[in-house]
Amino acid sequence: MMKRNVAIIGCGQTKHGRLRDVNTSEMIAEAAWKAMEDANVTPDEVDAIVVGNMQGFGGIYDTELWAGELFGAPKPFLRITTGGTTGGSVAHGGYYSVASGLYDVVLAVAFEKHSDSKERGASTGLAHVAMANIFHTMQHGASIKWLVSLATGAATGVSAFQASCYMYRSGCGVKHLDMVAAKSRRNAAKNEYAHLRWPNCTPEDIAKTEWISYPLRFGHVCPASDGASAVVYAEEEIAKKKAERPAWIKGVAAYADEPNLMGENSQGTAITDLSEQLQCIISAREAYQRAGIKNPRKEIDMAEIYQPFPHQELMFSERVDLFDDGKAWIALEEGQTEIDGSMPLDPSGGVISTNAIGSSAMQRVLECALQVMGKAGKHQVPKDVKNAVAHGWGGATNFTTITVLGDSPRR
Amino acid sequence: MEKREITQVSGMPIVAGFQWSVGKMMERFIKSFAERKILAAKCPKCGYTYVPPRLRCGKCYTKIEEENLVELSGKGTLIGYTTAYVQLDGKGNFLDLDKPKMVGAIKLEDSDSTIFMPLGEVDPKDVKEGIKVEAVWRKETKGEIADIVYFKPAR
Amino acid sequence: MAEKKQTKYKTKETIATEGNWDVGEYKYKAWKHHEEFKDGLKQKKIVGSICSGCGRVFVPPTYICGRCFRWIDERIVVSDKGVITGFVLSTPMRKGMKILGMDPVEMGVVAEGEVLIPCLVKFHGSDTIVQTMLLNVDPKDVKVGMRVQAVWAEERKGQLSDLEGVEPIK
Amino acid sequence: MNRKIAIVGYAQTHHEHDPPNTREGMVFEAAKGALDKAGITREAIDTVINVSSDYQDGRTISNLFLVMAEGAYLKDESKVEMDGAFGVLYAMMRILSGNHDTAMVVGVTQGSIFSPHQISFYTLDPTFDRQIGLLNDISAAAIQARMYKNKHDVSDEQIAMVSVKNLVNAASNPYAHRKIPDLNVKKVLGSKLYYDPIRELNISPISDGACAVVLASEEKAKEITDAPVWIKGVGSCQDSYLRDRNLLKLESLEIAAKKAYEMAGLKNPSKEFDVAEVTERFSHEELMIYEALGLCSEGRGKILIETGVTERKGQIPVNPSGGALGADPVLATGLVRIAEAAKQIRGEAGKYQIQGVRQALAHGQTGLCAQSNIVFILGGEE
Repeated sequence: MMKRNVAIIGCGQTKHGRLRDVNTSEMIAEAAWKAMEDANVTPDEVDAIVVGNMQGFGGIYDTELWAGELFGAPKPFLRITTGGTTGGSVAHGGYYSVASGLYDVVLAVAFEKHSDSKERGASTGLAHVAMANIFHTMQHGASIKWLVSLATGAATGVSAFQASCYMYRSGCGVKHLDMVAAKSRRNAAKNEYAHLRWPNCTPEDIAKTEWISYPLRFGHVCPASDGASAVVYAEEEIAKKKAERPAWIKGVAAYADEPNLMGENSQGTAITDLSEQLQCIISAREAYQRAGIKNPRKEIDMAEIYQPFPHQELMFSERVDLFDDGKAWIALEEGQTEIDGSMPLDPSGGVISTNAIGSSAMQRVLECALQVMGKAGKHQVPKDVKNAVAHGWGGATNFTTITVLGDSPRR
Repeated sequence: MEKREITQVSGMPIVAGFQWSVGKMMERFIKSFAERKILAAKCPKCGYTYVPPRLRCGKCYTKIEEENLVELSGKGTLIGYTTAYVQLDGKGNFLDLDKPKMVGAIKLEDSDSTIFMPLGEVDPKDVKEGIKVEAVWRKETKGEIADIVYFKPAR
Repeated sequence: MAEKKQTKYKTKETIATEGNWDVGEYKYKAWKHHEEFKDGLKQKKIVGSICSGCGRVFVPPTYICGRCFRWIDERIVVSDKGVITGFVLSTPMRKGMKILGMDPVEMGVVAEGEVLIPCLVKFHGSDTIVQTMLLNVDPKDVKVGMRVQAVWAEERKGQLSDLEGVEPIK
Repeated sequence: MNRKIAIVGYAQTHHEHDPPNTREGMVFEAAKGALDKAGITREAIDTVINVSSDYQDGRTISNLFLVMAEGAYLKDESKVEMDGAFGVLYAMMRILSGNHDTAMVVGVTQGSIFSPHQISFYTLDPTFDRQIGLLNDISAAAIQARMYKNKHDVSDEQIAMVSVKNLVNAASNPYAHRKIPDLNVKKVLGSKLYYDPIRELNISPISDGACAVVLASEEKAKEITDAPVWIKGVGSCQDSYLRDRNLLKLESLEIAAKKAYEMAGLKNPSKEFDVAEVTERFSHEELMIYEALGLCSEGRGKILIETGVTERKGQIPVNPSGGALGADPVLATGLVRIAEAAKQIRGEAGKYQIQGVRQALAHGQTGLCAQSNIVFILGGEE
């Protein structure tokens, strides 16, 4: 069966940070309008809209029911939400909407407004992922000391444990986490939409920040941001008319594994090494196969990895087969993953610098599209970008979205 | 289907609180309540007039700026209503009201949106679609949504 | 020297409206897997479930095997010795530190200066990890792969706290 | 459509309020049941679409801990957080794209753990309507019902007839939650008044339940079953927000239905499908749905219910299964409508089977006053 070629023809995002001069619907509309203007389409040319965010953070259920008319109603809306990968799942929803042949032009917008939650950072939503499990465990007499140790030790949730798993598996040290965090902050300084921007930040700057809980420091971790990001998809003929260099979607995949750390109501779950990330390995293979990419390390020119915590840039760049298992820190030390390196990772500054959770995985796809289209401005990588891979993780590090973009449609 | 015994898991008294920034347009709208003024956003292109005001027209997608704000009279027409005999308590339970409350769908003069407001100083028997209503303000308005206490039939 | 500081993007404030979501009001339902697990702990046993399809062992007991897509009805007891597969070191606890609205040191739950070590333990015979606490160890020596054994409460009351944590096997 | 898609399996739990079952147990029961119905194993499924809601389940990332129970272990999985029928649309898109050949959609809601009416309140504009605090799905529907009654001179009795039809129909549906075989208009009008004119028996019950539907491409469907139910047409649309839309009509449902009819090649819809399973959260909504689907002209819904046109033995039976008034497991309700429509086509509807069903309509909705709607046209083998 001949698959329909689909491309991103327009990208739009708000500045990410603490956005208190807009309400949620205006924030979403701003990104949606910027994407439509970038794609030079009017709302009437848009056939359907895919939208998503992590509902518990903003306190609004199905925000598009209130916000929808600001950028398109009456029109078909589809809400897709999958935790941290929401932005990537919304991006896949937009792709599938056009690839299915049901629609020709589709707008996909993802967002989050953490500052609308009274609790500091993103704790409302994050703690709430496992709230039922915690209630259940406390009801069965778990000790207060255990609860306190979780709240202090694993405040950052699954990722805190995962960092130690990965450091054992790869042999990398805390200094490599400092290096990744510093690189992200420097790259973010070249990205006007990023939340935390620190020109010429060094690993030593990061090393001076307080520990949250070993091995993660405050300097390592992502902020809780407000922000929205959107892309416009089009089928092949329209894409060629609307954009001189569309970003073609060559392959998508989003596999799920057993939840890490715990199951429903804290039942056992058979994942012992949280850094294995089998679903990311499978998603990458499937997406490369659909994209017709045989050797990712040669054919992929850059990647946007979803890395709210620095060990994840190293870990997931290995799981998407850009480096050997456990060896990404060598490429980091050799500067391969710098913005001007042979395999730039997260030239946008990544999730360490900007994390509006619903929007983050969409930003990875959007940033790769900008790089392929040559429209990334100050943080455009110097090398020619023919193929790029956008990654997202979510859930209890058991969801992964992979999107492979390129400068030519699949034949 | 094998039945597996279940236990009820009761939550701990945790309430997630929210503080939604309303944005520039809504801030002007709410603050103008202090002077007992109701502002609406009139789309410069198609004229559709939104209350509360907004930054983009949903009918013709034109941008709406602060200079497109117009002041409404505070009078309107009742286009729909219901009498409430229960009220949600925020925890998911419907509590019986000792005295029924009226809720009205009101189209303010010179605006196209419908706003949903409590009705007061009225006997449910006399309420009919089409009657004229007007806003009743708190004695001491402070620029808050609660400044409008209810709408009552206009004299 | 270029501007050295980290900048955070933020805009002007506008007024905010408020609202609540009563997350504590949800009445969840669960199976009795923790009852089974607790009963085992009372007798110093680590109880799990074993899938008749793939033989994988889940601790605490799990009722559905996602691989074989079948109910798991058989139970099994696994060793109370195991290995650490992941851990975190908290910062030393100080009086006045507020955690979840509590002051743990003040309450005597933890000692002044104590480093809390949440960890992941894979008990021998189990295919899963149990998230508990690493006790009686110098934080400097903690590494993935350490061999540990269960630390049982003096007087076990059939509660999850009967398993206080794990400690290194000397 | 560049590829034909069929429904090859479906299953649902018995919908009740607060049954002794866990969320995970219901999902597993529905998913396993749908696979068994299709006669295939989990391995034959390429992609799984979960339909659940963070607010309904009280869990941020509501599909996280359901991966194993819904059969999505090491599968391409996503989640649609709207009525289950939208999940079928997304699963269809994934097969039509060519990336997948089979898909399973699994929807669940345990209404008893937190009131869906309270959750409907959270969809309001937080900067204004939510601060005034009067609106929720029932009070908004009551205002709509009043306006609709006045505009078209519809009586409370005529609206109550919808409840009587559906709750009597539900009595012969083993999966329905609320069954009142001896219901009559008087009893409906005697039930507890919430927001005038809406009473207890005008409102869909708060049910706990799950439903799963298995879809397959044409080639795969023919391997799996000799009674595939083809998806002939689908259309969806979302209306503007409550303050800026026409409450007297379900305009987005009109647009969705027109699109589905066009795709299915229906020239005279009300004559060309033999049964309809619609999602009526309130009795008056079913009358407005008749009009939006083009079964009659605007305001004439009351005539159809009064003259029995939509009864089981009527000309266009609507909700022989009892509809949402019979059972409303919120996000699974639209999926149940699709499963019930498929049952009618395969002649598997038992006591409420309509004779000679070749084409069926299924409808799902979400949002206050049915703001967002989706319509499917299903057909048996030609």
